[in-house]
Amino acid sequence: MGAVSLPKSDGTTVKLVPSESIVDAVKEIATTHPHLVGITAVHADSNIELLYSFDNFRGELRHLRVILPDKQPSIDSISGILLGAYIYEMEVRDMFGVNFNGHPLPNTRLLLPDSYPAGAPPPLLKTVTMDQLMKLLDSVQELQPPSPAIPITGSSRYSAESVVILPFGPYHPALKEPEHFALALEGEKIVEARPRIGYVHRGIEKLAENRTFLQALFLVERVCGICSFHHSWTYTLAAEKLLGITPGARAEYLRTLVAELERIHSHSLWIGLLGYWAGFDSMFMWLWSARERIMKLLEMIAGNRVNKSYITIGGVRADVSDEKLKIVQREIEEFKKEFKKISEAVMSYEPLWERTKNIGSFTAELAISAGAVGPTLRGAGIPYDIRKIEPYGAYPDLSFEVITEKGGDVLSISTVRVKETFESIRIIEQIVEKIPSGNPVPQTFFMGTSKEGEAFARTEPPRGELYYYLRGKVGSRNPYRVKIRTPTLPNLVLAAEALKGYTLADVPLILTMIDPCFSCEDRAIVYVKGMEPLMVKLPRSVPANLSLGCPI
Amino acid sequence: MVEKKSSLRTWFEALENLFSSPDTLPPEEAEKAFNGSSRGIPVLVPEKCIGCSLCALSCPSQAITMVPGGKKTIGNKVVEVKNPSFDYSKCIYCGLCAQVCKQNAIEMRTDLPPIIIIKR
Amino acid sequence: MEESNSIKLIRKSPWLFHFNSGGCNGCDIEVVAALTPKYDVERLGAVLTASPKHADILIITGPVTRQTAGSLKMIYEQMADPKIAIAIGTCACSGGVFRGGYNVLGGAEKVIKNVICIPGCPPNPRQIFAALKKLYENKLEEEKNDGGSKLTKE
Amino acid sequence: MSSAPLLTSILTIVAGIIFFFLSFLFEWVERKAVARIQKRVGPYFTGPGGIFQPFVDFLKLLSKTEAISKGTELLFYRASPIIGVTLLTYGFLHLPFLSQSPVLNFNGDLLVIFIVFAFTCLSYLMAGLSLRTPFTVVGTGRLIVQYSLYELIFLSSFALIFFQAGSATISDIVRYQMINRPLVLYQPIGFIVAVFSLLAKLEKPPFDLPHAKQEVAAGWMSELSGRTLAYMRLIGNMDYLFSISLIVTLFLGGGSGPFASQIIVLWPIYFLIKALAIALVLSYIEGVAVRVRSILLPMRLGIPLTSLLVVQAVILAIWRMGLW
Repeated sequence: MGAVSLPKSDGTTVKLVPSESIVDAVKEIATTHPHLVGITAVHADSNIELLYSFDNFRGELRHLRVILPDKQPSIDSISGILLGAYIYEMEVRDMFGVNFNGHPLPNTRLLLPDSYPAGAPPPLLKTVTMDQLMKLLDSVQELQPPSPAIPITGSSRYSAESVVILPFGPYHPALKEPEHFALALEGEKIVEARPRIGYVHRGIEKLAENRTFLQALFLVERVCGICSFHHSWTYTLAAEKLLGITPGARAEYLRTLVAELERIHSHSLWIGLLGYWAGFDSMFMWLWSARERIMKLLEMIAGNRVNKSYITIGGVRADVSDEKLKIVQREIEEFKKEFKKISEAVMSYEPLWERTKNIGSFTAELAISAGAVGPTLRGAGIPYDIRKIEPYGAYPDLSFEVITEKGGDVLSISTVRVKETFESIRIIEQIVEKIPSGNPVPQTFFMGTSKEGEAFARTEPPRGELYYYLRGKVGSRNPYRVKIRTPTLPNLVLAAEALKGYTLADVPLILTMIDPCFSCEDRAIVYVKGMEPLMVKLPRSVPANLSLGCPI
Repeated sequence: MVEKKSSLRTWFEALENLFSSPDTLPPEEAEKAFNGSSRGIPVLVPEKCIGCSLCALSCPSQAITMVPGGKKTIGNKVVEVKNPSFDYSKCIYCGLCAQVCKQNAIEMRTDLPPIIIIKR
Repeated sequence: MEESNSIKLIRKSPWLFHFNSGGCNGCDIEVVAALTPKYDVERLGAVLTASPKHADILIITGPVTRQTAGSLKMIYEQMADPKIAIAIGTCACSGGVFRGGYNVLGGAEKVIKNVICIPGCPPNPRQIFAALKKLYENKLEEEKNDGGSKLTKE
Repeated sequence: MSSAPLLTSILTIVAGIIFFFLSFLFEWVERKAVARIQKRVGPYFTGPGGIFQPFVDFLKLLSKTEAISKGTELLFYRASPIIGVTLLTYGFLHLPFLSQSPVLNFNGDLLVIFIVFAFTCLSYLMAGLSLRTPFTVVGTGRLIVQYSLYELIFLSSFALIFFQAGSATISDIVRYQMINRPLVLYQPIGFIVAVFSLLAKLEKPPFDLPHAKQEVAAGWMSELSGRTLAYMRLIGNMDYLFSISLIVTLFLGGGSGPFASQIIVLWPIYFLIKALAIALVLSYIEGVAVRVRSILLPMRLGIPLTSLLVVQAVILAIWRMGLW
């Protein structure tokens, strides 16, 4: 057994479950711990270890571990119990070749490109090196547009004349990132939505295994540009747990400061984009203009506006002087005034209500089952916030509230984001007052080797719970396994379900209510559960590749 | 805060903006690629470099290669040194090289025009 | 880049089409930020178009992944001549930190010829504005700063 | 009398050229005003204050090569810009923007406007349907729905004018307004309805559904490029100027104003000022508009505006009855 146990300090327990009884074990655990945090797979010692992590919305984590042989691994699917699990299972299937019996989409590729050969070994197995993979993929690479997500053949469920298939993406003006949604429209109404993601899959998890701990920090920071600091912070938290390093108090405060500034910038960005998606460009411009203040502060503190590269293992890379903190205080006060004025104006604007109220409605049950996190889940009334239930950084010392809204639609989620922005402003005001003195910059950058063990860290980025799993091998400069579970992954399951029955005009709003960050998940191609193949007659004179493969 | 629906405030906000000066930076200021708080571009100060290649080892995006930098007198010995050469199309401008350099031989400069490379 | 009449006109009215070839979103939000009030590239006549057929300049952000390479080529081919490709961000220039990943082809020049690269991770909107302004004034060629020898000798 | 056809043709050419260049000026005004609402500057570097930007855009699109996809119905594709540009210019000649009497006129020429409106929309439809990809199909579908809604409203508001002025000849309506007062004072509701339905006609926010980029990319314009796109955008600009001029003519008494009858130069100046004022109002609405949800379009566009028009008609009828 190569399995090492999670550090006791996590307060977590790992239960070893035989692979045959996983469904029963999950059924039992799901009654008390309904939130599936993620399924982590590690390839070690010719075994594939699966770690199922559950939460009960109070931070009392429970883990189930299953050990499978790496030769034709196979296990029962748990997606019948928890809806969101199917996405995690597809990810594991793609990256490790584990077969999930009873999975709703048995033969669908998840995250790998269309050109990935069918018989090729899964990329994250330790037995496959990067060079071998590159050679293999270069030999089959053709510059062909990806194939359409909707198969044109199959059993027909719609009258052929009335349905138009509209490609939504991968390069669509509403989406800043590539993803493909094939929408079957009856008039303007959506009858089917088939998303296909994975355009931004960069293979970060494999890359991280080939970099040192410090270099991997810069790599995981670039998982997502908008919540980049949270990615690097979560990784650092996991690495510090693994390596047994504790940062100083001032460093914790500075990290929290940057994280909260990042939350404000991300939320005001999203609220502005809400206006853009609703066809209200002025709102977008107003909020982005206000947001520039925060970007200026981030640039002043960290030196860069977006990928801040501010954190390092054991502290932060630069101290923030008292004068700068004064500027932070002053600017945040100005921002508060400006943001209050604009957000109150636009959030009470009647035409905007019409676009957002009762659009993309979902219930709390669906959100839990899909595993939704962050403002999406809080918009349905569940106060799930990692900052509160599992405090990290300087959050234990700071007072703030977890915002929830009833309703579960685009409006309630936007309200949560607006209110959270004000909470973040409050947190920053407290940080500036309370920040302890000391040197937050570590003496040297961590360049050493790892210990044996594994660590698990969660934070609350603007989009919701982010979780990193880190495994170290003794004497190695590189992490043995980095697992990233981003908030967009489970939220997307929810958005795809919420899309049905609304009109084309609502698609941008519903898809983006979760604040999707496809570069974050970068691993998924999602097929909505239980969907059957469609056969739709296309309008005359439309070449098939133009109508589906090509966005425009 | 959003309990009351009212369109007046947005209408007023738009009207106010229509008749007030815009937020845009004047062109001569926006044209400067960096401002004082930007991190800047790594530039080598060859006199200080001793060719230890610590920067190249720590670079997260492997943008630094060590190239022969001529002869140099260190202490009282004349040695062949290698100097780092930055590939600016690979650099992620994180400033780690400047920070790990014990000799402070790498400067982060913010007074330079934007780097534009034309790849043919 | 031979100077024809329409190239001259493109510089004065650069319509952009934004293409994320697999990036992390950082460059994307900075490109969008360049459109917003503070930097406002519409001053140069640049607008974001919804269809590549309308666009003159293809803005590429992010490393080219295997899944997007085909689309990138196709979208560039769909644009009407003359056209310019601008790679924004280190990833689009060379692959950046993701260079060497199994699913990353590298920079945009692997798929498209004649790419103007603006490296940075991400380049801030000032840099984007400054580069577009240089393009507008046709000073891009003489003022191009390809780093390397020029910078180290100073 | 032998010089009359010559004079008319010279005037036609002059008016056509004015129309052509003015349409770019109005696009600039619109872009600047919307940018200001959004706290931006808008076009700035090309010409003083960026005033030549729309024209440079046009020239650029003209000079670009045109990529025509396979399967394009070339007849539709080629004919659509010709129909749009010629008919709009022809329609514009019927408006009294240079002096009190339009370049072209005949009895009942308000009907020309109907035809121009119908054919402008037809040219959009032809361009949209020349290549049927999903975006153009959905975009053109939305265009048809919108057209059927605003056309009725717009024309009904004309009917009220006809009802009051007692003539369907544009020069008679202008004369009526010069003798009495501008019609906006008699029919304020009708005026508001006409301005609002104008937004739908011009596909401006909140009624920009046919080419809402967040929903259907560039809508019916998705497949156009190069020259055809340049001309379709020109049609859009001309349509904008034409519709505004129409409102000025029908509701604001054309270029009439203080001293306009003595000093003949003042007429076009007043006309331009009034047109710019309307353009500013339209830009303001654009700036604060949130796009209407497509299924709510009849509820937002058809029903309220039609009922407002009915109210206006009833008021007008009562007033006229009382007067007679």
